[in-house]
Amino acid sequence: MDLLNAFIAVLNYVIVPATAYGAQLALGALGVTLIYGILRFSNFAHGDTMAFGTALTILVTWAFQALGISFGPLPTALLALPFGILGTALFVLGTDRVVYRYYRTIRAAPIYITMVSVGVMFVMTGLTRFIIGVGEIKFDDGARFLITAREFKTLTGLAEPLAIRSTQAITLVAAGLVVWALFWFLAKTRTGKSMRAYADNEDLALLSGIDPNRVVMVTWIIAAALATIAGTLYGLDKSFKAFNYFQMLLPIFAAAIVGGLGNPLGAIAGGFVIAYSEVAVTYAWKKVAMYLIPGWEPESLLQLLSTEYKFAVSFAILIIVLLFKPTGLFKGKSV
Amino acid sequence: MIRVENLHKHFGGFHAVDGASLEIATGSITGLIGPNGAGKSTLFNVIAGVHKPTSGRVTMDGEDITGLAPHELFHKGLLRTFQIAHEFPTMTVRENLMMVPGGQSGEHLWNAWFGRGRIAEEEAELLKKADEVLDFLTISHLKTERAGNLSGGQKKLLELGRTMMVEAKIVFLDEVGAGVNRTLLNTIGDAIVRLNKERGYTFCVIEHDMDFIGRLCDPVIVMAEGKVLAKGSPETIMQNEAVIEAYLGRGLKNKIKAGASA
Amino acid sequence: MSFLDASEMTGGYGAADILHGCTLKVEKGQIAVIVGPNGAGKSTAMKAVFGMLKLRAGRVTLDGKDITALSPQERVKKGMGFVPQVNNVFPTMTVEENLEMGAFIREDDFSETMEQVYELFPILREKRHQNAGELSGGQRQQVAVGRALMTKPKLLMLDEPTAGVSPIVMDELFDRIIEVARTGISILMVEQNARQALEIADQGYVLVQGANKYTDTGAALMADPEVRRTFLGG
Amino acid sequence: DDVKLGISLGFTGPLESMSPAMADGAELAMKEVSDSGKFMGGATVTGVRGDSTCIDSAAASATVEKLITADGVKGIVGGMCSGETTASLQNVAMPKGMVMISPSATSPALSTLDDNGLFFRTSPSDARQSDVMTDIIMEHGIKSVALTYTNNDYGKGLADSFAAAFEAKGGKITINAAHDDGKPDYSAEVAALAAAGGDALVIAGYVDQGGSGILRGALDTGAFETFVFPDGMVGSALETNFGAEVNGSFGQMPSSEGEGKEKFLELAKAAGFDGSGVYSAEAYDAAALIMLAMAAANSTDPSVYKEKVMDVANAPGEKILPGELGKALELIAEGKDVDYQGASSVELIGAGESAGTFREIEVKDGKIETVRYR
Amino acid sequence: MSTHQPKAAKGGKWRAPAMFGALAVLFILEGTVSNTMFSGHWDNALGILRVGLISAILALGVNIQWGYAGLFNTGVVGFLALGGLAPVLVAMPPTEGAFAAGGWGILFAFAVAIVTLIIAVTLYNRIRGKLRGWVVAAVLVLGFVAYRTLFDPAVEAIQAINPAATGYLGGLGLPTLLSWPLGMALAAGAGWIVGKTALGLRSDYLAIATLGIGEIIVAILRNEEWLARGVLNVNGIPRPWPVPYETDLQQDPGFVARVADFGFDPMVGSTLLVKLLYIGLFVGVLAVLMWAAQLALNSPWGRMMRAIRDNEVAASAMGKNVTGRHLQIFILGCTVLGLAGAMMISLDGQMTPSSYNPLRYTFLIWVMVIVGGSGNNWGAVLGGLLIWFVWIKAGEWGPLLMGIVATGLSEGSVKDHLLDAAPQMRLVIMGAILLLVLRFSPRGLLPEK
Ligand SMILES: Nc1ncnc2c1ncn2[C@@H]1O[C@H](COP(=O)(O)OP(=O)(O)OP(=O)(O)O)[C@@H](O)[C@H]1O
Ligand SMILES: Nc1ncnc2c1ncn2[C@@H]1O[C@H](COP(=O)(O)OP(=O)(O)OP(=O)(O)O)[C@@H](O)[C@H]1O
Ligand SMILES: [Mg+2]
Ligand SMILES: [Mg+2]
Repeated sequence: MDLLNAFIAVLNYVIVPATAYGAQLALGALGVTLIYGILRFSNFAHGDTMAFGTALTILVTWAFQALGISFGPLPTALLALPFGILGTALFVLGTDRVVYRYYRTIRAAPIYITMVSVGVMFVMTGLTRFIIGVGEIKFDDGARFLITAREFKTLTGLAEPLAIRSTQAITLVAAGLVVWALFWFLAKTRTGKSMRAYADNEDLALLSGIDPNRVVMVTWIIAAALATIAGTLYGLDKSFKAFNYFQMLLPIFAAAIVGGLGNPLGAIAGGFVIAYSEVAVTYAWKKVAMYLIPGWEPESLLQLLSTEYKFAVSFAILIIVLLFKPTGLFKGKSV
Repeated sequence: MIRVENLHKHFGGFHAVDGASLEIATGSITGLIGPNGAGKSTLFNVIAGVHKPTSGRVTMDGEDITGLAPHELFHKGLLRTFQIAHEFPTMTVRENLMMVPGGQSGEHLWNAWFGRGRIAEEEAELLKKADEVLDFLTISHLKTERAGNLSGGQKKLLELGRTMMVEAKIVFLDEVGAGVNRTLLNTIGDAIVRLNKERGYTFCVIEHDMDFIGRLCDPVIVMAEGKVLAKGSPETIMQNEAVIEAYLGRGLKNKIKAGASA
Repeated sequence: MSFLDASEMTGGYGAADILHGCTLKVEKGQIAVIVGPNGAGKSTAMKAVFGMLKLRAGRVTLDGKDITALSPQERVKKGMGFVPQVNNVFPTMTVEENLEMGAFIREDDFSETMEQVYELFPILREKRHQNAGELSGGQRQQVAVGRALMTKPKLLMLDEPTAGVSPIVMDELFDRIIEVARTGISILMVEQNARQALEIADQGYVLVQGANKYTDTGAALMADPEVRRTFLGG
Repeated sequence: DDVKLGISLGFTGPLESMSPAMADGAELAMKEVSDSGKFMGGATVTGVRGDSTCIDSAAASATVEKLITADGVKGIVGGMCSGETTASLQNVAMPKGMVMISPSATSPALSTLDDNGLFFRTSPSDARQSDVMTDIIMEHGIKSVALTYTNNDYGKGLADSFAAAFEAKGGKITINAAHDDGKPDYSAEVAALAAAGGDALVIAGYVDQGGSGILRGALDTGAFETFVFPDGMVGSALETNFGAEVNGSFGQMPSSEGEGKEKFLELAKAAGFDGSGVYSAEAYDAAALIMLAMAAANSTDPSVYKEKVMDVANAPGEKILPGELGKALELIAEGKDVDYQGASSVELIGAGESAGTFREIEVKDGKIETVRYR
Repeated sequence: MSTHQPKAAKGGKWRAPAMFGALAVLFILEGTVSNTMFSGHWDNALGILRVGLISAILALGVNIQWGYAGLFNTGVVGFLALGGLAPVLVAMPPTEGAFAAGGWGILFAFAVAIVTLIIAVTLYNRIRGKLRGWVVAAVLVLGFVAYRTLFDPAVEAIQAINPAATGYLGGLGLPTLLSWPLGMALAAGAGWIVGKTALGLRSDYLAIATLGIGEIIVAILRNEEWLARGVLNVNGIPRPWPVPYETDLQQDPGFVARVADFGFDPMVGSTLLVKLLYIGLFVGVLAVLMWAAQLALNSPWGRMMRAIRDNEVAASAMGKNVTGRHLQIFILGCTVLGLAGAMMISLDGQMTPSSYNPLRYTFLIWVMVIVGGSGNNWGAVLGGLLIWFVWIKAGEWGPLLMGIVATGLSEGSVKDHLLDAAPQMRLVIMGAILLLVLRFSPRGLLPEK
């Protein structure tokens, strides 16, 4: 019984949240990794692209809710998602047309394009806040829980609660599907291969009759879709606040890189590495210990490090990983 | 000079160099030939410290140099060129040469700030030397061109030029010939011979041009599938059935003639 | 009217011209070879023919149609294939994928072309699933040529295809090129292994400082002692 | 003629979501005064907003510098975060003899600063609130709480002084952990808090910042049922985002006996912004104080009216609530004393920090309800 | 892979002077012309310049690492913060009894930690086989426990001392100027450690590693109160010689008289004087750094560095010790960053760890370097001054623009929404300018030749 309690405690406070958060990071990291892999630069605007896409989705969601359209137990936002993706894709393509394309034609080195993306980031930051403001927005509806803490307790009669939000489940599933799709797309389809070819050797791609503009377009569209999905799911699970999406940029990059830049599987793995190291390392084992060793009431919290250091810890772990695998878990590119 | 004992280099499951043992005699110009993928460049890279060997050892004048870093080997007088040219693209051709010599006092920050007089003299020296080399390589008109803008062959020449900037004990040339105009290649060949005779450089040359090998090298070592297949004078090698099978092929009667004629 | 006719090409990368009125012609199903000292502008000329650098003067026609204004991809669609001198493979893609990319514009089934390429370069079949970046210099060269053959071009342009390949492979390569030419494909190649190349060449060009110095049949050039001495290494 | 007041808040950066409501609060007071037409012989007052970014001292200083020199403001409502506030105060305002009244900077360090009487703040000191909170919790029969605070000097200061007060009264703090605002995820914090346990969770944070993240996590995982909300957490965002989920939780916020806050909320609603936004009321009061002091000194010169700030803020005198600024001006004109209460029951003590009474609140079926004042 | 650089910008050797001239004009406008765009007060112009100079030094530091050696250091904020710690440790008065209370304990704890690490490393190198991992782990855990048991009580003791005002070790009470070398030393030390561990990594992997280091350093500063009060901030750090306090000057009749002769009132006079003194100080430092940097870059040392940056494999084959040089240059850069950090804190007169956030102190600096022209020291300086100017002014131009837009609209929610969002225009304008600059000189304003 106590064993079970201990297990549930860890499950409820470490495994479930960390997994969900990991999936959220992973989805974000996928976009970063894709851009890096194909267009060969670190896109700092990705965080704000996520925010932008989410903002659009929220607007549409509101419209639907106003019209009384709903998606049964699932959040209405999922219905709005396609529209959000569409809008974002258009916007991003526009950005590419007016901003990035030029630097491709002059073959600017990656660092310059990266800095350009910082510029784009600033602009998008402003725009997003324009559209939807700086405040915190909750836009989730439908069933919030697969199982709530109370239900679980009454159901099992355990002392420890276990809650699983539907959004957590959705995020996890989505992440799985997306990474599989992306991997399959890049490895198997003609277009996907042509994208990798373009990434590998632009001139030769030209000589093989691959149309660079098409490659770039497809890349941006996928990236936009990834960003919007990631952003929306995150917003559903937590809440939407434009500022947080910039904050997310760091862990997302961390995830993409520790996983191995340019590698979808890496992005997923990286996401979980970061998330788990954040949540697990700073966890206080007191309760668990008390369950496992009955009658023992430890004075301290049995906490390795205080939560103020969770971010630092996740980075420390990231660095250690890189020391042993210098190009990430999955042998990523380096431009 | 150089002695390689039962050297192995594996990439994953693949055995690029698979127990090669060979010797490069001091003062010789040793040729190293073999089919594509035989492991020649890999062998070079292991000797030159770019790759760590999976097993086996390399000695230089009896001293064990296995797994030393490239820059350490350089200071022991071991130089090499790359099969796929490794120029410094954003630097001028001249700078590409001037940066080579080791122990320049200007390489120490302190002197850069407070020993400028000494640096100036050294630089003048280097400049003269670099220009000589460029003249020799017939690309002095490119002194101030960005090395990245050189033609394929010109890059090769630059590679060779760098080895001529210092007093080397032994120089490993990985296909200097590839993509170099044959007439020029002959001059390069003469240069190699001269360096060998006058400065006592030892050379180890990878090359697929049998005329070149035939003219320059004795002995010639043949590698195949990571192992040493045969060793001997060019003539014997070119008659060697195994070598013909694996490497030379049949359509080469005239090649031999050409090789002998030179 | 030759199949490929690039006449009076003048142009370069920056301010200074590299090519000064260079002219290259290839007849249908014939082999033309360009030789010349390093930095003469051979590769540049090839790039120019393929539309990879802007010409200030001169025009390029293929099969009678003027293609001077076309972009490289468009020329590929018109049936031109090109193997550059340097970085001519997709390093982080497997050998097989490299070949597939060669056939990118082909709608039909290219499996048997791939078979032919594997026939020509058996080593590639072994290394089918290895990244091209991890191949030896010569193996890469073979991948590069294979890739170009996959397009089934009408005109095949090769910039020093035999640089760094072993004699045996080189001979096979030349044999194969002759075969290819026999099937009616025109070949334009730059070679430093000039003697072997000129042996099989119908037409030979000696390029010096971006201009045609000698133009004649391969045999004739081989016979010319001046040419032999200054460009073919005696 | 027209008197300008500077509003230096973090419109961009981590607390950007709080700034607009604050600025609106301050401008509301100015509008009220201007409309009254009784200020300095019918002078109007307008606010000039400046972005202090909250985290970038240099940028904040530049902003204040520009407000003073270029816009020629006569007083400044701000800054927002303590670091940036002290910087701009010491490096710009003090040298230029400009009065600053901060609605939100609560660092104790500010009270020890020798500011030649130029700096005031309308947000109450932590010490006072800690005692009140302790009492309230004890009265709910809760003896052990987990405590988390937003990792800045407001949160830290409050948390520390509360911990002291609570343990002094025999309570037990199971854990005292910080949370950073604007982080993408709070699972780790919630996990630690849950593991530490306790009968209630005290969240010394902001309701539209990390505070809500923690609350969300704690609720969903079922880590805690009862929560204690200090001033930073009591706002309409609590009702809209959590509502019935936090029924039975309680807390307190500075607010005067009588309906100072309510009045302000009405005015705010009329003006079209959320008056319950964190520190919005304090901003209103800050602006009001400056203008009343000007009126009392009958001068807009900071070096002159700085003397009057205390007088108008404290007894003796007639109590002034939001919406009564016009009346206050009249009284002052008649030479009578005023005791400005305002929206957050301002009471300036010592080195210009505010004491003030507190309003105990409790969440009943999704609404914040006043229990009583203390 | 070949990334062809875009063609070098036109203008030749007159480009740099022209650019700096234009910049000067900007500052002069800010100082003299009073309109919607510019404040027209020297106070503001000099105020911006003052911080701009520090930004320039930061940019220079980054440029040394990136421009010379291609080291992608995104931990700028961390080294900056470390440098900022120095003034606290040097210039603040020591806290009564703090050291006695816990100082020794902490030092002892550190000693234990270091010893543990040494043991762990040696064991790691000695032991072979699968036992190794466990043994090392065990050692580390034990060491950590021992460390905490020593460390925590010591910290408790220190923080107990008058927490509201001090609660930390305090400093040495020495002149602030002395803290600048210390700042350099601290950053350099950290740089050495980072370099030793992380420099094996390439480009973006190094970037994320350094980014992490930066975050870690800042996290430590924010949470270790015994060191510098963490988020409670340290105020009232004395100004560096020779800068006086305006208020004192205003009290000093002699000064008042003197400025009166020049026709200034004491307030304006004092503020201007103080700013000018700071600027003089900073310009001095910058000048020395530029002298050193330029000589280094144009010496054989610089040539070697460019070679390494261009092609590491070839460079090492040509006898250059790549790792060694990378370490050297990384430390050099960090030293400069540390110096800038110390200068900045001496300027602010306070240490507020919460303000060290990567957007402002890492990426903005990178923007400066790239916009200025990486690999070119003058470019870095130009970028530092220009971008800082823009960053500040954008804060004013943004709302302005919005106001113009909004004037068209009628009163109402839309207008309010726009006006509330107006401050965000700061970022939009910042981004727009950044994009424009990079559009018209893609390799930065003063590209490397
Ligand atoms: N990094 C690597 N990873 C995996 N395999 C490799 C790697 N480098 C080389 N190889 C393999 O090792 C073998 C030997 O390569 P190497 O470059 O030594 O051949 P070589 O003798 O130089 O041939 P060539 O004459 O064409 O240059 C080749 O089959 C190649 O595929
Ligand atoms: N990207 C470039 N930018 C500027 N100049 C270039 C560039 N590439 C080549 N050049 C110059 O153009 C001239 C001709 O180059 P090209 O590559 O055509 O010579 P090549 O005949 O192919 O020589 P090789 O036989 O060595 O390949 C050379 O002098 C070279 O320096
Ligand atoms: Mg090789
Ligand atoms: Mg060429």
